[in-house]
Amino acid sequence: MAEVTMVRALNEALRRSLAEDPRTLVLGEDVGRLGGVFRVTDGLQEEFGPERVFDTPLAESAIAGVSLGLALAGWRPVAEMQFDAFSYPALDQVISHLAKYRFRSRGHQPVPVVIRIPFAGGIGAAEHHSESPEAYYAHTAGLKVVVPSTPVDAYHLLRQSIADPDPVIFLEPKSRYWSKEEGDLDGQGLPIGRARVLRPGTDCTLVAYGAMVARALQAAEAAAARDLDLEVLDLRSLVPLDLETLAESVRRTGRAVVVHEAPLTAGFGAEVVARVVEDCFEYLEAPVLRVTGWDIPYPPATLERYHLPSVARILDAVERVTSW
Amino acid sequence: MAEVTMVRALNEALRRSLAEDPRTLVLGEDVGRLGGVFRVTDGLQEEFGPERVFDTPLAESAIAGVSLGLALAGWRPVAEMQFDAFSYPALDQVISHLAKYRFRSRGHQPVPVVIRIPFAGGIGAAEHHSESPEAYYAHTAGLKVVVPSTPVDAYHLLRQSIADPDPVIFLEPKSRYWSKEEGDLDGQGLPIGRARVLRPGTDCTLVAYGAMVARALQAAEAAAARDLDLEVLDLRSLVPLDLETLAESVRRTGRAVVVHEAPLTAGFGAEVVARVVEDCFEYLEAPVLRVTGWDIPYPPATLERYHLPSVARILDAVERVTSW
Amino acid sequence: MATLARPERTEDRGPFRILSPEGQPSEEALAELELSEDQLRELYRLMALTRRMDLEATALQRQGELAVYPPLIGQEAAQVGSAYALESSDWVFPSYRELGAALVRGVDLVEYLHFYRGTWHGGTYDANAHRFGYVAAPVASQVLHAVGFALGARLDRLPLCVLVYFGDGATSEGDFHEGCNFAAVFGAPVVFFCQSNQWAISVPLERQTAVPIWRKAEAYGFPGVQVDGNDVLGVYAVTREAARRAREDRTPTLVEAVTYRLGPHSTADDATRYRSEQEVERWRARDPLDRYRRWLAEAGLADEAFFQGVEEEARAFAGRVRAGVVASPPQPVEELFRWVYADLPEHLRRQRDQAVRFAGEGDHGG
Amino acid sequence: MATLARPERTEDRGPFRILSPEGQPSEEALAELELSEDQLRELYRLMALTRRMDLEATALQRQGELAVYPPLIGQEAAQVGSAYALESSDWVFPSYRELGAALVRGVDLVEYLHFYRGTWHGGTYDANAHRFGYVAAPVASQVLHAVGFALGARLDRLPLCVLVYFGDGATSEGDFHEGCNFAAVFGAPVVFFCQSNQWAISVPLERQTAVPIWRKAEAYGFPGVQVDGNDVLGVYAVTREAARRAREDRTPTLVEAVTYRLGPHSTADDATRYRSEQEVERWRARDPLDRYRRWLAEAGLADEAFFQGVEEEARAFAGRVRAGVVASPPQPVEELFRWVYADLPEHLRRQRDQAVRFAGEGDHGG
Ligand SMILES: Cc1ncc(C[n+]2csc(CCOP(=O)(O)OP(=O)(O)O)c2C)c(N)n1
Ligand SMILES: Cc1ncc(C[n+]2csc(CCOP(=O)(O)OP(=O)(O)O)c2C)c(N)n1
Ligand SMILES: [Mg+2]
Ligand SMILES: [Mg+2]
Repeated sequence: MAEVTMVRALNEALRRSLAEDPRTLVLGEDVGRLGGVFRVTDGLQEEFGPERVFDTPLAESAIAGVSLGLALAGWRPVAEMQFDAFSYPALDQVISHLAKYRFRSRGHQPVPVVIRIPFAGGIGAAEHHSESPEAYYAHTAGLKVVVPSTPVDAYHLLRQSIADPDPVIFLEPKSRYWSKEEGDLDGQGLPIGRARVLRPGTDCTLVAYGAMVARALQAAEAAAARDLDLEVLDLRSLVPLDLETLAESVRRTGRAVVVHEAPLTAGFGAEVVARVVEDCFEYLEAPVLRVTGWDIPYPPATLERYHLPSVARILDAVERVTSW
Repeated sequence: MAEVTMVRALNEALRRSLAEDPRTLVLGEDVGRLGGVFRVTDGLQEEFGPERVFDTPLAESAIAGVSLGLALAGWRPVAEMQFDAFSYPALDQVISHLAKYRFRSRGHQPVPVVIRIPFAGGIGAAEHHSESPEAYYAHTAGLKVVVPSTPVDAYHLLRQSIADPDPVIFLEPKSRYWSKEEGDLDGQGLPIGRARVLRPGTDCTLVAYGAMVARALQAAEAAAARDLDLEVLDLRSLVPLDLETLAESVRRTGRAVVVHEAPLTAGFGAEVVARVVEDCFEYLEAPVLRVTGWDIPYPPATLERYHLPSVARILDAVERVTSW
Repeated sequence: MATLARPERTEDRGPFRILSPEGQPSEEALAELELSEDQLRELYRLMALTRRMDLEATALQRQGELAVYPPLIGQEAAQVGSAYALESSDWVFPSYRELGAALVRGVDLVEYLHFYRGTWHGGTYDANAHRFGYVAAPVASQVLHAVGFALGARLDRLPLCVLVYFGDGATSEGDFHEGCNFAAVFGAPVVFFCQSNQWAISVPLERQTAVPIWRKAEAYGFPGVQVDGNDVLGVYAVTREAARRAREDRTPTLVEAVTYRLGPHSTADDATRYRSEQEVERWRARDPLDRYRRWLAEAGLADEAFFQGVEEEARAFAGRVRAGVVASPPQPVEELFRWVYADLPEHLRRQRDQAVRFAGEGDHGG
Repeated sequence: MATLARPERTEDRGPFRILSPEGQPSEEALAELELSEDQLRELYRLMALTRRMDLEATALQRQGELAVYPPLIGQEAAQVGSAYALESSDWVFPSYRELGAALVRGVDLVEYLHFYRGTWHGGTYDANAHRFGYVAAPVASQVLHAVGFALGARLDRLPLCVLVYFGDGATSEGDFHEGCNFAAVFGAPVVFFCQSNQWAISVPLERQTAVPIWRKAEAYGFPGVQVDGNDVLGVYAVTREAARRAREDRTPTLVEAVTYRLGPHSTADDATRYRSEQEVERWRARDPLDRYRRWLAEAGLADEAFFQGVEEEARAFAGRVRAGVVASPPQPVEELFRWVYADLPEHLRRQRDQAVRFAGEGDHGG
């Protein structure tokens, strides 16, 4: 079992889906010849031809709306939005149509479209290239929203998203693109809708997704040195959310801290807190806290490290809940 | 003091702002001759002329982006999006520019734009005419987000929004447009950022905004018959959120139920729960519950009543927390 | 016919038409039509049924049987002429005003009107059955779906085209532009059919665009044609040629059918606030049914008996649709949860059970 | 000059130019220019400073002093010629590749490059000082701001125009269309200036549009002009006329400056993956500085001493900018909270205090 980066794992997932299902298409800006600005679609146009893997004009609303139309015609489009903020011009098509089409048509016209979005920060990018829009999508009923945190899981989640009968927003944590993992790209992997405990612990549950999972694991390591035994839960799937695994974990630890890069206010962390409070209230030893990006526009590159949740900020929150 | 409907109060707020500040502009689809599909801009073009109050082409991204440009040129545009779902084509301009312009320009180019959006359901409308997008806006740092619940407060909030130096998303609860209130349209009114207790109570705090405030008051009435004394808090301003008033109330009552029309998952109610848990944990006698629209696309007119929070559903939640 | 071969030359002659407003035919163009006498009569019948059904729908709304309805009166020729020019294998993506096109495609109008009754978004019909999509409220948004579908059909080497209806106001939206450009670059078989009815609610055409809509095709490099939208034969001829060009040459066409919305924008609108009765009168004088009926009669293709027969059929038809609409109960609450995802996720199952419980307890307070 | 009077006739003659690729001037057009010899030399000086500074910026990125940088090499004539044609009272809304236009407008390039250094979005300059807006990353989004600003200026009866820069790929976006249509309907004084550099990252012009970009003006009813973007005099003349038309006639113009991006899309891009060295070579042969320099020399307007002087000035200038960039520290963390709203709301104050505390404790783990 060789090590793969997340970029390679995603590339392999696309390749196998294209190979196994002749209805699968890959489209987006620069996904063809260039192989995507992050090389996730590297070599796919060469291998599957310009009808299965093609560049679109520079128009995100069209990428989403045309993908929906392609799905109506029986295709399975996997569309790439080049960067997080550039998925915003497509929000109308995603919210008003992609999320609602199966409902509107009473199942006559399902739209199994996957929209891949390299998201979040930590790579020193320019403005509009480090956004964390997951809450916008998670609040939109009719969409599924998944966020891998490691290469192997990214592979399985993407395969499942492409096979999924519903539209899936697939958020790829840029800062983890070049992270490596040893693992098995065959077999099933955990299904959409299931969270996973990456580190069992007894004192407090750290809930995270995407790039913040690695940060949470670092924090757990550091905490161990202080005799704090933290459990780390990787949500993987924001919608549907694995309420059982979340509740089971927090009932055991009695404490939880949620971590994400997106701004605090009305971020997905609030949903996690609300669910934990509803399902685990009598087990809670302390308030459920959130460690997130601040309520500010994403900072310029030289300042982003003050914005992103750090091990120190996570530990600070953990200390507040464990010493409650 | 005569009674005014919310439509009249909003119309009066626009009229006075146009009269007092020659830099104020009103633009949007059908806001001129027609006076808006809800008549909120009725008579304004006649009174202030087609340069101050004008119809735009049918293009929401342009309405937002052009309003931003007008603000850069020193004007104070008050733009109308005709219905909630039709604010979605403008989301890119709002999220990527309107919310970030002051930040980007380090204060050199503030963009005091007000975007008025008739929102939410309860009027038996067709698809795309009953959306509750407040969470999308509240999660977007740099915006202020306000939601009036009564005519007089709508007047004051709109006046303050137009006077505000920051971009304001002004959400108008359609189903309350024709509600009446006696009150004083002069004087200041409560500022943006302050919530108000509409009914004091001791047993549980009902937190609501927009049309759900009236629903919460109905529920409080019904609860009174069962010897339950509910406090009703009208948030008014989602961003900034009045954390003090919220915490003060819940610390007194020890219980809270949040009510909104928008779907549950990652709705603004989750933020309220998270704030209450963080600020009032040791005072909480029971979990903070949410009574909201379901996680489904907004229903067709004949079924919306099963979707919108009802007095029965609110009381059910109240009973669960009070009998905890 | 010059127009159809070189539509870009439309400008020189004003809108293409086969029947003049007075009902005078261009014999040359007529000859090219290749429509049988039955078909020529059928076009009238379809317009008459549409007219009658449209009035019935407005009446149903006034009586509270529909939540809202956008009348198409005045646009019968534009809708019937264009829809009739398509093959059944072609696809149609409507906006929200195309009851006439739905009728021509064979959609059950009771099931169509369920959108306006608030029974279900998209009505209750299966779009695939007659290749007629669902009502799209967000203006111009459906243009992209049509382009995507056409691109998909092209990838499948299917010999079909996709016709998408939209209004004059829709051409101001970014989605209209992105769709036209996308179709042009990919050679997607699309007919962009604009019913230029002179108004976008209260905004007149000249506040929407500084040029005639057909000329916008120039920006994409495919033909643009302006046709008299109140001449059913002209609309038929232009659309048939555009559809052929789409299927055979993979060349999209932008058709501007110049017509007029004789009614309010919708039953919720009061058009007297923004336009004059004289203007409406001028257009009433160009009624598409009158024009065509006059020609059919003068050409000896139809007699009083035929027109009376159509009248009776239309009345009976409208009655049947009305009865069907009025008799339809709302959907059970469970349906709201059934179609969100292919499978019901746990969190939605919980919500459905609550919703059903409250509905069962007779809670209609929402 | 025919082109400028009737730009829509551009088609007949191919792109308008004053200097042929070989540097041969059109005397008639030259006569119309009304540029002094000093101004003619100034145009070269500005292009040379731009070229040198652009290379310096790329070097700064390679050395880790900038986070990223999008080279403009090859587009100097398009940027300098257009920016130089404006009045200082006019406004410019750039995209992200307009270092040359910023230089012409007098923006401090250290403050400009702070965008690319990641010091602050929008750099650290005041857009109002030189009427030069901030970098806009979302392609075509700035078009709407330019239109809004122009509409605002028109409402104020100000005799200015707004020039907005964007690329060929940007014309596929809905915002480009909505902006052009809006400006046409309102008669907003805008010059839509497209640097058609043949590529949108890896997507070539022909996959972006099926027609030359200047022809898209037809969809809006205002003039479209195609100009040789590597001929600084041609660009100057076309832009000056478009700006006059905007200010005096309130008629927008779409200018397509045909040029070429000789470098990668950005320092993060590898252009060899999608285009051939031969293609790049062909365009290198049309270098805008070489062409103009040859003509200046042959016309006896500048000698070796002049060119050497400019070279030295450019080197010194680039050195000063480099020194300024390298010497700049990051902003203090408080700044992140200072500019979100006019006044710091309570919830943000809490967050700022936390952020400052952690930064103070030397936490740079984020
Ligand atoms: C994106 C969007 N914005 C606004 C509306 C509200 N609205 C509904 S119809 C309409 C006018 C449409 O005019 P036109 O495109 O000419 O079509 P017509 O109604 O005349 O058939 C407007 C503004 C909408 N449905 N969608
Ligand atoms: C809305 C949006 N989508 C995608 C991107 C990513 N992106 C940055 S530049 C670019 C290509 C732009 O090409 P063009 O408009 O021709 O300008 P050029 O870079 O050639 O100057 C793309 C796709 C973006 N910045 N904004
Ligand atoms: Mg219309
Ligand atoms: Mg380009």
